Amino acid sequence: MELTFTEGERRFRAEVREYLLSNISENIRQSVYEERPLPREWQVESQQILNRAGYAVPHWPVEWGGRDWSAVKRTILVQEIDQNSVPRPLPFNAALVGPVVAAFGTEEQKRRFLAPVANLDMWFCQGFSEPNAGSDLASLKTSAVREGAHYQVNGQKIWTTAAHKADWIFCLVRTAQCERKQQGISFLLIDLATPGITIRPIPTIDGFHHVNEVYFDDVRVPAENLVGEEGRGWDYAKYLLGQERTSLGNIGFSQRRLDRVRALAKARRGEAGPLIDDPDFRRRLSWAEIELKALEITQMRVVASAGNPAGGADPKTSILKIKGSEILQDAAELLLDTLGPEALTAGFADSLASDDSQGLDAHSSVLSAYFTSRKYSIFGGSNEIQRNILAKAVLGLGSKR
Amino acid sequence: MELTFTEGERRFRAEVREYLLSNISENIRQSVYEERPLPREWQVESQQILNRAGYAVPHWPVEWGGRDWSAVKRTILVQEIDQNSVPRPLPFNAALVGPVVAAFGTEEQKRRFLAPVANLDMWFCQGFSEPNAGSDLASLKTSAVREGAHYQVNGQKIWTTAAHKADWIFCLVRTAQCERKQQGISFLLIDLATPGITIRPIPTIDGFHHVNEVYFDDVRVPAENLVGEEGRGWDYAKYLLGQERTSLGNIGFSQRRLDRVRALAKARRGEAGPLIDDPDFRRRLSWAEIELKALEITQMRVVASAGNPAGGADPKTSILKIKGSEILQDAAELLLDTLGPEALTAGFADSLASDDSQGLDAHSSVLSAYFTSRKYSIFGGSNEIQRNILAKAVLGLGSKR
Amino acid sequence: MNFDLSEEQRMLADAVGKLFEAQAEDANVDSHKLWNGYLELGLLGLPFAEEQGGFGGGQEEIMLVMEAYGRTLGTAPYLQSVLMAGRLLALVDGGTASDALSGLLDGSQKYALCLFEPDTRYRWHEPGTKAERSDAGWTLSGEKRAVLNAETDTHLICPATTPEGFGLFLIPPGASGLSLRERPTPDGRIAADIVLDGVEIAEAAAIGDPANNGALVAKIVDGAILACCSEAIGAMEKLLALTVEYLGTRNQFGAPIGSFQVLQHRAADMLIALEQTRSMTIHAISMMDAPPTQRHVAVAAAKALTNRASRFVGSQAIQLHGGMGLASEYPAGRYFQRLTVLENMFGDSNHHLTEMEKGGGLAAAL
Amino acid sequence: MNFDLSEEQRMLADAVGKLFEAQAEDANVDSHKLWNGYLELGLLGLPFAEEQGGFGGGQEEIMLVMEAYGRTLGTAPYLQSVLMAGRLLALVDGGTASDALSGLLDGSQKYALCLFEPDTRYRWHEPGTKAERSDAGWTLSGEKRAVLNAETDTHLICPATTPEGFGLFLIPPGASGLSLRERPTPDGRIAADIVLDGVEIAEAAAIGDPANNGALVAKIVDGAILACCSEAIGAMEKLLALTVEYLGTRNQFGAPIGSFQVLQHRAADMLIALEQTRSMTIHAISMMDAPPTQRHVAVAAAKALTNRASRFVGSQAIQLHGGMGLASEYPAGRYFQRLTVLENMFGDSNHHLTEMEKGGGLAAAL
Repeated sequence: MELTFTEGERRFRAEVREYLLSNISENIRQSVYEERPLPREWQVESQQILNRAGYAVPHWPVEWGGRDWSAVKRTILVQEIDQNSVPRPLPFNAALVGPVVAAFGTEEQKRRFLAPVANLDMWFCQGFSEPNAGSDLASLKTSAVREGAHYQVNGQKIWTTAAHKADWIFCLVRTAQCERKQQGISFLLIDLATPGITIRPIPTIDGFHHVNEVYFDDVRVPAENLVGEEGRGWDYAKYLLGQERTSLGNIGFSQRRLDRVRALAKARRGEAGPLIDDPDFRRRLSWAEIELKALEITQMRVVASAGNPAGGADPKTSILKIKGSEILQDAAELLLDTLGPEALTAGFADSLASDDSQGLDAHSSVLSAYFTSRKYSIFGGSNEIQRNILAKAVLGLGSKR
Repeated sequence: MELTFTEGERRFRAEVREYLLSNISENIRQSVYEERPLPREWQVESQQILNRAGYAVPHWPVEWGGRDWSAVKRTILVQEIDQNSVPRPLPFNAALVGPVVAAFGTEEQKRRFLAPVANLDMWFCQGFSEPNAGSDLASLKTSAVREGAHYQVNGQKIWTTAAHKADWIFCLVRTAQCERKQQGISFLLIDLATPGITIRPIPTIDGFHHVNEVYFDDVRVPAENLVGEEGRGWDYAKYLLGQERTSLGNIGFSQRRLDRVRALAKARRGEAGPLIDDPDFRRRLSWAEIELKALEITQMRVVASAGNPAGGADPKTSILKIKGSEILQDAAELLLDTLGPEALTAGFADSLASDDSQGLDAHSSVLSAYFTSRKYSIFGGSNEIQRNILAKAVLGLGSKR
Repeated sequence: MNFDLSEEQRMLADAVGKLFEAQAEDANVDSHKLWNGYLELGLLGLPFAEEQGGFGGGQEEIMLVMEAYGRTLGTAPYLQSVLMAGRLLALVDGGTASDALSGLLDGSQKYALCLFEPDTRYRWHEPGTKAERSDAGWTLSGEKRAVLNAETDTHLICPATTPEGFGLFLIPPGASGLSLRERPTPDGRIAADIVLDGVEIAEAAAIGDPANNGALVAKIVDGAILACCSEAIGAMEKLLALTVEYLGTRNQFGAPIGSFQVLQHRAADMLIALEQTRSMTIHAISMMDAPPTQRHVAVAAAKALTNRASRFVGSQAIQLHGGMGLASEYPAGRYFQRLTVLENMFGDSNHHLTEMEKGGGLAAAL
Repeated sequence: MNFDLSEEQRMLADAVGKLFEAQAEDANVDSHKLWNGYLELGLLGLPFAEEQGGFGGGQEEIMLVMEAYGRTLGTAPYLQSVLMAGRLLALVDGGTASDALSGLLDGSQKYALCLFEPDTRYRWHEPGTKAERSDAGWTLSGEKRAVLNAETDTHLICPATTPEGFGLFLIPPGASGLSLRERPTPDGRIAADIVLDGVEIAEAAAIGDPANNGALVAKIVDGAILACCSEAIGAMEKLLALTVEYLGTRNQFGAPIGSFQVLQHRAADMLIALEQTRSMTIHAISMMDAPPTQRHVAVAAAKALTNRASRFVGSQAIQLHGGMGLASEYPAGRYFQRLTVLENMFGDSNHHLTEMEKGGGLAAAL
């Protein structure tokens, strides 16, 4: 057992922090700290700075820009990125499409996509969810019919984050009707500039515009954009689940949010004196601090055993998802509760305004953060699904519902 | 709407309180307040005092000792009994066997049983649960085979409260094997002095002896002890569910327990100063006070519409069961937490000791109350079953599990 | 005790429900048309005594109106203008107040009571805003925060500290030195932050008795808190119904998701929270004529429970709706937003529990 | 970071697990036989330095022992005698202490540290018990409460206030003026309330340095708290396993109750609580050599979380067992009783959160 960080791990953390604080500009970090929407160019600028130091895609194969760092180090890296209010490398690029192309793509695809994806010269979004396939993803219906050198794509994707900022979309599409719904699914890369694609914003209750519906109407996609084998898309999607687990607990993000809670609660008045000294508020904050510190160690316990070549997804990752989302939500409630009556006039965004920062003041985004935080227990496998996994895969309880 | 008690209801409450405080002896009330085990003779003495004033079985038909009081008045009565630390009329007599005999028994049975049951001259216990039929009561197996003028009873009952103090037991027994398990069940009264009955104590984690296993080995029961028709026992048991709902929320009991929490917390030290002023403790107490006051009104809302002849069980009674048990459990936690380190040496009973009060001091029973309070969310239809009822019967959600 | 509606109450509830539903479905409704509907149905006069031109409704009738308002996500300034400013005007004596009340009753004027100030959180009792005597009457200086429904044409009632005590001042729209910054609230209404930079008003604009105003405002606020509780109850009722409907129609893994026991129990817990909130609010309503401390303790307890229920019911409705709950176009999210605003109004749970504890707790107040 | 056991640790855990299970299943075990098993396996010397006659184990090894102790509901006075009294004796200098430690190491004597007093709740820092100099040495007067495992043959270490500060006094069994009232604890062990009515002891019975004793006891107590956390983790682990087994075998309504989703999720939540507790305890163990405030904050946080998890896991295990959970004859209830006692030891959640907040919270301590 080695229950503390090694000297090397501590040094690595200091190096990362030093690099981030010296290279990522203050206005970007302030915006992330205040949870305001990030202009596209700031996301790109930031990821390119990270990429220069090997921080954007360290978990990729070394020949495509990855670093041979331990999972513990990669966990430290993502925690430092989050905690220091640096925009995370775009997950659709770094955590999703990149690893799939690197693992299953052709050499040509790797050469074409991996470097620009790592450097965010090419912005991908994710086309998995469909209107009638939420947690039951495999029942997706968007079809891709092979016609010569092309696929003809028809259907609809939903909840597509940042489709309106993206250049490309990677999709799970149905290329065959099979007995099991998990079969006949393929993994396709589609240039969003292709005719027949319509992107419609879905305004969300946080007042911002993050997600979209994406419609495909006889969209012609070159067959060379198929990743891996036709019909094996479900396997590739599942492959991703067993991949990067270093950020599942959202440790650094929660730490940053609690830092902000503490800063606001010191500056603002409670029932008597500063809010930070209010016994009820302080107590809720203490529980959040405890659960977060515990989850930080749980995160480390998951990744420190991940190097193990037996591999496969550790079912304890469900704990990271569940607790990680609950802590983010608790922190969002604390954040909201710092505002008191002024929450009413902190202002609220109009998701259809074109301006990214939408003229909001520093506190406006507190309300948005509160509302949007509900999503963490819904997307990426709801907390109910995660508890099913724990009950069945870890505890071995019966499989009826 | 008449959201406050009427003048008549207020007067009734005052009369009841005055009678209880003047007639029930201080040592009995102190023992109930401290949640210590009650000697049999005190229970009998107390019920006879209640019965004299019509307080033991007011919901029974008037000709058998009932009073024609509104459900609101009866709710006030039971609340005052509980809050003033008076032993409740034995529920097996007053709320269970009495109403069934009164509704379905022969005239002979009514004459033989009702008066002594009301006056606790005859102590009944309840033989419903069996080892393999918990929440799924209808799968019971204890058999009663008709042989001439007798039934021959064989089988086992479990969790039989106070069987070791009782004179009689009323049982659900299987008199026929039918397609539906709810059919072929009969309601039988059995004298516990009959040969072939063995009572074995089940020590419980509160350290007291309340419950028992009751074994029937070729027990001969006169056929005249069958209540109602053979095979309709399940209907009679269900009839009871729709009956007296005035005490389901355990309002007066929780009030009494919170009174004791407040008294102990005023007298004992917290982190700094009296425990009652400790912000965390006070806050938990406040929530319990709020939930209890709300439940008191919920209880009144349920009974004030119960006079309605349409009748039948109000599914909102499940709310009374759920919240009533949760508040009792919260109050038990608060009670335990008043003791601090001394909880360890408050003493703990030996359930097999013959002495009822078992030499315990006033605080010993705090621990017992804490442990035993877990039962309120288990017995009489667990809180999980109650939530199923709310989801299905009230909200109309699908019937799969 | 009797919790059934009287015949008159049933008729009121029906009429109000129909009006509010029609207004909610009317794509062309504007604030004038909204308010006119309220006027025509007699809602503007509902809580006032007949001798003041009203219809003598009590807190029970207000409960019915506000539940319907919550169910339909009403946006008219009923709480601010009628239940707060209006009832305050009806309680204070004097010509200015009764003239103002007439303007409210005939639908020509709207009012708002400005309670909160920067950095005093929910404690409105000692206004930092100061009123000093001037040649013309009074000069007011200070800031007010988060005044719901305060727009440029709204008449304001501003508490301010005077040498005599707790002053109340009527400020007409557009007074010089007055500036309003209107902001969208998260539930799609308007609230304003207000700066009073040496606002000059006439002598007669001071209403009420500085020795007594604080107690009157306290009573008005307690009534307004209960109105918010009723609104939240209406909103939760509708949101629970939407959720149950969604659970019954949304299919996943080959079955309606409402057949999953965990989701069934979640809905059951939402129902329990709703019914407990309803009961506690009924209790507080029954205490509105009790002595101030007991009244306030009961009201604070009701708001604390309503807040907790609102957060639970709101967030769990979103959870059970999945992604749909997050889309502004689907109603669930709008109810969650409304419940969040209601939670915030007049104080969070911590504030109200603190108030309740200062008053000796619920047990002592009975 | 690395959370895998070393080869030596794995061997220790195996040996301890086998011993404790054998002892738990042995119907004829008495306290002498129990303690002898500990002695023979080397557990009495485990946490002491080799030069003191020990085996140099650290808090990690203690974690392994106490988890096994919790899994098997151990009853031997290991925490009191070895981890508290023994480690305190090892920390203070002087012949008396080292003689006492020898008696402990060879199994001939048992010890108990008497921390709590009437009406000071969990705050042991300023003993109300007084020690005054006498001709023969010292006279002690005061009361101690709830001393686990203190029996008539136990040697007591009593904190007492002296003119010089925080005194520590070794009191032999049967000292005149000493009375013990043994009481059964809810988990079937013994604890005593103690009266010191002018107990006369020799000069040499005063151990340690009054200026430093408080800090040493604080460190000992923090270590003991973590031992309790580890014991609770072991107990929760076993109780969860019993519950999952019960859910898989108990049938109701024609199916194992473990197929009901609500019960599945409850078990999942118990698992989450257990794993989070394990993580927090690991963190606190890693802070045992940090400066006292940081160490204490981490330990307090671990105990608060362990307490909350213990109450949740314990009560839900009973719920999922139904009636069986309430029967003393079935093991689930006994684990619930043990967890309840562990929750109480050294302070409830409120106490430990208060300690954590006084120390500036977890964020500050990092």
